[in-house]
Amino acid sequence: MTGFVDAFTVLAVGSGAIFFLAGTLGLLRFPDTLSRLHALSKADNLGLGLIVIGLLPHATSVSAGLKLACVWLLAQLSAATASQLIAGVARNRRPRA
Amino acid sequence: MSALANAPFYVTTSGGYLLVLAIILPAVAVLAMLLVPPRHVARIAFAVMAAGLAVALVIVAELVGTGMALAYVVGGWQPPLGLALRADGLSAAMLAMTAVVICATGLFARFHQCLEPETQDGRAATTFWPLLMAIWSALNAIFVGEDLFTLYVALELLTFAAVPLVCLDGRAETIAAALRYLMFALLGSLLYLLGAALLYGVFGALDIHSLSRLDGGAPAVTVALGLMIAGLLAKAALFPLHLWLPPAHAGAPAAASAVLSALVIKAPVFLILRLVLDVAPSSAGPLAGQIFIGQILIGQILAVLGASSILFCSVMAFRQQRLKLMIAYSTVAQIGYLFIVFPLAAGTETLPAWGTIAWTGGALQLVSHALAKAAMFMAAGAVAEAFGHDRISDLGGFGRILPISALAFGLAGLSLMGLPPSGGFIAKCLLLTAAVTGGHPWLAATILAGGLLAGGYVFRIVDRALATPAVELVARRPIPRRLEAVALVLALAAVGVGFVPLQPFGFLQLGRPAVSAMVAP
Amino acid sequence: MSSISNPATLFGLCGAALVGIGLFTVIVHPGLLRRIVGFNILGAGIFLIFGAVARRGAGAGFEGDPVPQAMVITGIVVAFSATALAVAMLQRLFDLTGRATLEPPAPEGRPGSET
Amino acid sequence: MNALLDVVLVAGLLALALHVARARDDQGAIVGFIAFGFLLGLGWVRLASIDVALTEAAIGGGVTGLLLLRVEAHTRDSSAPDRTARPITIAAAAVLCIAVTAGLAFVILNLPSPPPTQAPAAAAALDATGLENPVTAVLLAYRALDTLLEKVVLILALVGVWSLAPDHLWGGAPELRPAVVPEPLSYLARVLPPFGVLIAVYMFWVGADAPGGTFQAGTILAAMWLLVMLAGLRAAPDTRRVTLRLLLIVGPAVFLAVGFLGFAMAGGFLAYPAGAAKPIILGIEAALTLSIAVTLGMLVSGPSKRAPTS
Amino acid sequence: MPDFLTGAAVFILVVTGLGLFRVLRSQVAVERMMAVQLLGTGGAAVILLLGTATASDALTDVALLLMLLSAFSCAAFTLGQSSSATATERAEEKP
Repeated sequence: MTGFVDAFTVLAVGSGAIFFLAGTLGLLRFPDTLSRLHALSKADNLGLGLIVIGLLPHATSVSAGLKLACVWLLAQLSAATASQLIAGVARNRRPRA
Repeated sequence: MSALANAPFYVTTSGGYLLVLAIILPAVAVLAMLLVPPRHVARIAFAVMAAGLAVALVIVAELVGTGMALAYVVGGWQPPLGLALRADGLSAAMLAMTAVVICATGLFARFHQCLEPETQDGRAATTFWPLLMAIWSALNAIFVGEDLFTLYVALELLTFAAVPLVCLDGRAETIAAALRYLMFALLGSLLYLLGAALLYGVFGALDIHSLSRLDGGAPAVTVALGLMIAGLLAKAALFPLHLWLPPAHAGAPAAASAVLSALVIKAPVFLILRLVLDVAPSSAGPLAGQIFIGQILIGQILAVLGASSILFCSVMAFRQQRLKLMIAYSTVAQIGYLFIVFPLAAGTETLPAWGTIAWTGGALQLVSHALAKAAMFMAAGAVAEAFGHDRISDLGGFGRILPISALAFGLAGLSLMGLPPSGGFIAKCLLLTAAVTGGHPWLAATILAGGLLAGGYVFRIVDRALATPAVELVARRPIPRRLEAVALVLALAAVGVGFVPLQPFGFLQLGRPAVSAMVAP
Repeated sequence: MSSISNPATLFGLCGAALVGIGLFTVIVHPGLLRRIVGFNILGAGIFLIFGAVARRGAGAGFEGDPVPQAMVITGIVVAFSATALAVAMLQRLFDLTGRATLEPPAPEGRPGSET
Repeated sequence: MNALLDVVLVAGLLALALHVARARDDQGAIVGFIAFGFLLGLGWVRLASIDVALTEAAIGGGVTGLLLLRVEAHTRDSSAPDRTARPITIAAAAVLCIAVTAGLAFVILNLPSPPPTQAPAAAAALDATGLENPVTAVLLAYRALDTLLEKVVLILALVGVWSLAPDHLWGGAPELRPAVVPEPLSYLARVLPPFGVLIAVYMFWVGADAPGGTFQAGTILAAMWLLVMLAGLRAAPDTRRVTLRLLLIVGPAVFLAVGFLGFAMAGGFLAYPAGAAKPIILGIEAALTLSIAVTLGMLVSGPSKRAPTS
Repeated sequence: MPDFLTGAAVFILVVTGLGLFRVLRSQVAVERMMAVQLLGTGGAAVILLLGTATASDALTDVALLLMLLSAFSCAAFTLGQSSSATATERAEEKP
């Protein structure tokens, strides 16, 4: 049983880490602000989500698991609004720059 | 460690709660002032000033009565885990002096505010009071605090109260001066905190008693003390870190200048004194007989800086065109005297620092300068209020219109010059004697030269006051006598300090190990 | 001589370096805002040194000495108050004069400086 | 593996600090500083000071960032050109700073071993307080006087900030709302605060026994209040309003009142009666949390920008 | 297991750090604010991993706080942007 859970965690956390790498690569390679923003917020959030899922079986209590889920929920919320805010500013700025 | 595990050093004494009141009463006033309408703020201030003055006097009486230091262990938690407050003779003298100057400043500020009834409930007038009370609370905490971190918080409280006072009038120049002051003060407190961090790392305690008994780790202690003293010097405006002081003290409203120059600047000096005497490993430590080389070095450096302050800033004061700037430069010069005390009061095996005449001289200089400088700034405030400016060249004959202020200025000047009868005379006389007998001729020469220069800049003003100008000087508005009287009372008090006997003063040694006990191996 | 690989020592040294960087910014940088940020870096370095001391003092079932940890929390509060006051003063200075430095305005028309 | 993590963290911290010191424009420096605050939070986790990590993340990464970004936006077009220091000054400053760092490093490498610590004393006294978080015990029992003075410092800083208002606006309200509020911001200001309040209450509640406590909770509440004011959902209150003033001082006032009650009930100032220490401390903390939230919020908002309504 | 989790944390920290420096060196002001978003998410991931690796529950609270405040800082930043943009627009309209 533990072996199965551990394998699951390794898989989920590992692929989460890959998504973080992908987000950074996108940030380094993509040409313009908006696509960089897109790469970053999508990939990093997926990465965080996978890590949370991978860590859930290790939660010591229900409340600890709930808090983990809350972290991810907050990340969703913050990423969505933050990227919209940034995108909004970027659009306003573009004609000037 | 076994010595520490025995009977605790800090035991709450009978009047110990008074120390708590001295810190907390003004803090209560700050909170209350936020709640009441502006017109009642000054009333709270006066109620607390009366109570605080009484507390300070009772502390002094208690100390004289019992002949022992007052102590209070807060919440019953023994240091070094908990916090203690302690007042020895020097602390009690500081508490009393602070209470007197604060109360006088409060009266002066109130009389001054009454001149302009329309702004009496306005921003500057109302904000002044909580800031004054916070300064009082912070100063009392610095004088009786025994834990270096409590002292840090108190230093910051002092900064945050003093800086807004500087720019209370809201002009761009004063805000720039206040910002520069804030930068120096913050740098000073952070360096102090850094030193405290190192001391905690070495000793695992921050109360002064534990630190004074522990020895070892001397290089670390030197680094820590060096940082702390450097930080405090920036706050004390010793040459060459004095650049922020003249614009800040000269730009502040008169009552604020009096408090800043007389009291606020003394807090870091007092802390340096405690660090050098009590924390730096010295002859009083377990290694009796071996005087710590660092203490002598620190003393020499401080004395050189102090002497430079005296000479350079006295000359600068003489060259100023504006009265308040002149007084502010004079503050830096007079602070210099407090730093030449360090090599002079370096104790020996048989005579601890607090038994020397230089120690008494330094303490008297602290007190008499506070009284005299507050009086001078108030007199200058009255002059500026009467004529609408403080350009020295255009003040010819102001003594005819404001005789009381001119008299207060002259009497306060006696103390700065070191002429009898005045507290400054006794102080400088003791320092001079200590310098001559202790084999420091260059310090003796500095003291004499500083006195002459002070005579120069004080007589320049007195001469203006008595001059007969070509164009009759006309007061912009009449100045009530009571406003001038406050300055005169303080100046007279500075003169009165001059009547203490010319010898090591017993009160200042209260709460310190007895002189004779130190002879034992 | 304690080992550098010990996290307490490593972060302590990091704190020492931060103090240096913060101090340099505070002394050298002409802009007031940057100086205020420099003060915060300097403060962070000092707090890290406290943290290293606290970590070393682990014992009695605690992972660190709680006394310096509490001091850091108090210190952070005080540092924040200082930042807020400095920022408000800077903003007021800018509103009144249009500059954000303590340098006097450009030395134009100062008598005698032309020659 | 842990050592590698520490090295990466320290390298990141130093690089960010250098970026802050050398960035060309202030905005870049401030963003670097906010990132620095987040990373420092991680550092505190590695130093096993979770209480400090929470405080640092909340203050360094959050509220200080807003404070600095607002003033940067306000003063961006400052007219005076930045005069750089003379090379000799720079060289002298560099030598001084390197000397300080070297001195500190020397002391840190030579700290005594075994290290002196108050941890055993703090643990031994913990029973008397009924608390389980030793940091909370230090802040509110062993060294409560420091904490009390620190609260006065906060309030005094606010008095100082308020005193910077122009005379005719004194007593009025500060202004945080920008001319145009972007739509996502007002969405965020509606959705985030419930989360924030929940987390703050939780943080306060666990603070007695686990990392967290009054200051962290108060900071989160302040951040949420600021967000609401930024989005213009609620206007900032007049600084002379009595309710605001009451909230400001309720925490320190309760603290002081308990301190004085100690004279009568427990034999000394700020002493807690045996057995009842924990509920009393929780009461003080609740009041302090409110006061801290209001004080921090008003500190960030700055001096009043509108004339008082009367 | 703890070693794997810590290793993953180091990896994410390094990757996030790389992105951070790219963003901070950017000439475009807006891109810099991604730094906060980046470090908020990355930092939360690192802390969660460390918390599970060392079995300390309290670390989840730090991650929660970090996420909450990264959203907050981001809002603050964009606000500074838009307010100054509108301020200059207004200044241009005036004459």
